[in-house]
Amino acid sequence: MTLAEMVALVPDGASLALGGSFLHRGPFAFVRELIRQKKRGLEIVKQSPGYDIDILCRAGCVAKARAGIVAMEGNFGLAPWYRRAVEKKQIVLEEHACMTLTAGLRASAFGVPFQPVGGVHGSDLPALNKWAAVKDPYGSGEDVWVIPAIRPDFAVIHANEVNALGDARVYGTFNWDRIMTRAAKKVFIVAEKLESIASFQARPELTLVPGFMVQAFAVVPNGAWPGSCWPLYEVDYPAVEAYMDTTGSLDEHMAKAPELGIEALHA
Amino acid sequence: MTLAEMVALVPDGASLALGGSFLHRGPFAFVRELIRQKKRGLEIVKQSPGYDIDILCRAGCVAKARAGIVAMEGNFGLAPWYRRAVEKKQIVLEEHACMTLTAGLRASAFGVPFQPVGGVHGSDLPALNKWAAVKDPYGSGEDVWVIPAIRPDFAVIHANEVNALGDARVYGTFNWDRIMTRAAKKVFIVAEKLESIASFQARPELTLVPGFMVQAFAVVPNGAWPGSCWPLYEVDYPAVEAYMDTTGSLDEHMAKAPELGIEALHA
Amino acid sequence: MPEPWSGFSYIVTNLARFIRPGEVTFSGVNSTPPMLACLLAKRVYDFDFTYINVAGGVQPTPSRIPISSSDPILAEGSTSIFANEDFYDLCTRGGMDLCFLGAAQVDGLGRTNVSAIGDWHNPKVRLPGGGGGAVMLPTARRAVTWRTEHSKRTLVEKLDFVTAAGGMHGVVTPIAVFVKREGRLALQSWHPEASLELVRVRTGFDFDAEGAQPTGPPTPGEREGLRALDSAGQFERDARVTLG
Amino acid sequence: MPEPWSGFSYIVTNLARFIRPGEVTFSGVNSTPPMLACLLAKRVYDFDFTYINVAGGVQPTPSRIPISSSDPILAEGSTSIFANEDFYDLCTRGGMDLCFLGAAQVDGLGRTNVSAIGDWHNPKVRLPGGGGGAVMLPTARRAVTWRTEHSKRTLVEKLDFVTAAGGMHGVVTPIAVFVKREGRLALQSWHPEASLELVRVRTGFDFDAEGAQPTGPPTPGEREGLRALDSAGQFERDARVTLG
Repeated sequence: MTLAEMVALVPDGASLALGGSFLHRGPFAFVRELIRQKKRGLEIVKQSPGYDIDILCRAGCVAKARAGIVAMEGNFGLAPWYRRAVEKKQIVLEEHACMTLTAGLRASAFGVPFQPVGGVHGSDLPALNKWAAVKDPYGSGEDVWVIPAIRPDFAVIHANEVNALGDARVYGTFNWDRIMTRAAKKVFIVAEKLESIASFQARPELTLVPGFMVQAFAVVPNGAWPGSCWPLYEVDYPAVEAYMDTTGSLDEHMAKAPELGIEALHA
Repeated sequence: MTLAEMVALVPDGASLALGGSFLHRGPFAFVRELIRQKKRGLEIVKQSPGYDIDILCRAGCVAKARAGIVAMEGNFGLAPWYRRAVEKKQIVLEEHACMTLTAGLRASAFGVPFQPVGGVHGSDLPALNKWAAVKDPYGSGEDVWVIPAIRPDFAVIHANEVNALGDARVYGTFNWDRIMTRAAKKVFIVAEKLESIASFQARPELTLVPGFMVQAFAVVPNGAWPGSCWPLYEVDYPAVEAYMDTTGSLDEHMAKAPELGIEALHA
Repeated sequence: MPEPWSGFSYIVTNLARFIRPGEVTFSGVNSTPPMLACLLAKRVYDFDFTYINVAGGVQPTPSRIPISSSDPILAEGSTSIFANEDFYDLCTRGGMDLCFLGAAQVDGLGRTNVSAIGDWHNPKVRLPGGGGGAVMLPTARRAVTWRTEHSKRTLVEKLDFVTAAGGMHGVVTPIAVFVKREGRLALQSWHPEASLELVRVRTGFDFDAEGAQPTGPPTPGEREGLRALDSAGQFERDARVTLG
Repeated sequence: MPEPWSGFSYIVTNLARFIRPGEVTFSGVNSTPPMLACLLAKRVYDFDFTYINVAGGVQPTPSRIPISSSDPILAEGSTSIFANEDFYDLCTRGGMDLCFLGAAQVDGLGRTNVSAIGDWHNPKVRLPGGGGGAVMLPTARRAVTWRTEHSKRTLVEKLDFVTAAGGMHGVVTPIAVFVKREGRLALQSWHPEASLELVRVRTGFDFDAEGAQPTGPPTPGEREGLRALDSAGQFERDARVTLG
């Protein structure tokens, strides 16, 4: 499947859990294709989005963000277009701690309506989000915050390798990707490389997402640009800096995307 | 550390979560050393124990079992000494479904006092165990069974490979071992083989238990005998059959244990 | 005269017939008949389905058939290890289409007892326990069980203990196949060498038999497939099934 | 006259001094000063501790120091990948000894605001959000934060929003080190080129200064260690810290 065909399966208003963290191993080629296809009203679910949510806000694709911490990171500070979208109330923010968002995903993955989470006591977040506390029914006297299930329509993961069955592997940290793939209704994989089935059979313990859970995959080398994909490439800092330059245009940035070459090959 | 030194760290009355499942990759050399050291009053926590709990009951080491399904498996049927111990009330059984036991372990691993679990409705197990149901505070109307935290004193895992830092790897399924190592207060590793640190650095994604969580490890080749350790060896069915023969003695069986040769090397 | 159909073959074949195209189907511990049923369906039927098992296998291609249905060889050839927490979570969140679960007693509602014969606190026989049952039976889309003995001891009016509720979609014995209809087990078919009367006499609960008929005989593919899986006849011997 | 001690070096060095032998110590996203502090302590101090980080690294030996404190290079040399769910669960179950967490505003109780300046619903500035804070600050055994600006805007009497409570064990600024004493932040020491008066004037909350004194100067090892980690001075420039 091409990236464009995969993105075409996403309706306006869909809820998307995006893998990776900040500038690292995010499904950024997928995100840019959402922009090219002019998706609207998206809900973005991610513990630590940055470039992805910023560029989607810049292009006007987002209705809601459910996130724990949002920044460009590296030495770039805040995510400017995201920040403006929140301040101007162009998008709704559901502010989480990273682990409360994960608790919501765990509830979906575990098939239960809510998930207890440690900590949170004393924070203003529960009042903001109308979270409930449950008294431990086993008599410890402890009140525990419980988070309602969060079930994204799609989890989109940028993986190092995929095979023809859709099995996906990630090298280095998989961030929050595992729980996203278990919580979402459907799973999309964008991978750097198509690997043989035999190589997965040789070391099945490395497979993060089994193919039977994967609805579609696309192979997009350098698809995490301008972020990193360990161990293949690092963050392209000049490209991020150019993206951040408010005198530049989004089109200029989009025109440099590596997936353009790939998609041309398919055409 | 030798196996004997590791087992010497276990006090009478300790709660032990044992890895593997039925006749596969159980920490059986460790279990036999518990018998040699005449431990008493142990609590065994395992979703699917078999040979391990049976031989511990046969030797009189067990006070309590918290388990989901207990059998020798293979073609051997029930675990006879365990069955007798329950029927004669020599041990206390806390009967679980495998996933309710896991929910209790998850509660400990997640640092919360209880964990919701899917299903269980209509079963007599909640009444038996005095489990509580919690109404979904988010208005679905659903009642959910919640399991109190289960925090074993030790998780004991039979691994394929360990390194000098205590990092452990398992090939094939890791069964319930991961959650056990996160739920227990201390972690012991018994491994088939000492591997180099460099080999773990080359593929850190394969590490199931990071060494900083491991209190002690011992290298015991064939330590899962008479069970299997994939891909190194299979179940020794004649040995299990001889163990099951009520005309044979426990000493005869214990005398065949492969760890005896290893410990002799250390002596 | 048709070739006789052993109770063992009847069980495995009819378990396999519950498997549907494209579905996620699971076999667990202590479950040689469903393990063989899944492997049989893979060999014989002209459709694909996702076979996962308790050894972490996903579409495995085991080089031999293990005695233990949880043997790690059942993950051989798999491209991933889908371990215990993963397949249970898949089930509780609604992603398990067909789950094979063991039982000692089954009642007319398709509930099971795998805990104890007699009072739980003073058991005549302490049984293995339900394993996945209490969680999987209510949450799998369909669950199917089997008994190697068809009697009023195994198919009972009243369970000694309810290990798992939620209701089996199907039950296979050496002489009959039941399916759930309006919340109760109903007879779907009986072994062609048995009879409706025999099933009634041997079953502890009342059941509807409307539309029931003799079970379709094994196809040549089913017969040959099972023979290939159990070439030495060990599974048949171990199962100790008799038509009674 | 002693060599001047830059605010940036003061922050990193004093963060490092919170690290204790044998403990599990964590640095996260958006956290270059603690990342440098952990790497500095590893280089310079004569004790071992377990450094884990948000890139899944456990005792890593990165071949270079990344600009991003969540860069996967921070897992280089690691013998395991201890990913996000794992380190959060470790924290909530009580296994995280020292956790470095970011903050925009800190109050006298050591609570933090990383959410918004002004009303949350009508923010003057929408901030990044707390990341791990609300869960880690109350559950880590000790948590420590830093601010590159020491002012009444950052060390406040009243937070605009309580992102995380539970109370920082320590706070490091370019001119001061606070530690928690009886539930409130107390001044432990001030930058030797600053003064107690300056710290008072610039701090929005009241604090106890009993026993406070000038911070001990950087050791030659600390100076050289940090110079080696930031040989091009990029981290110092990026941090834009001034003694003010």
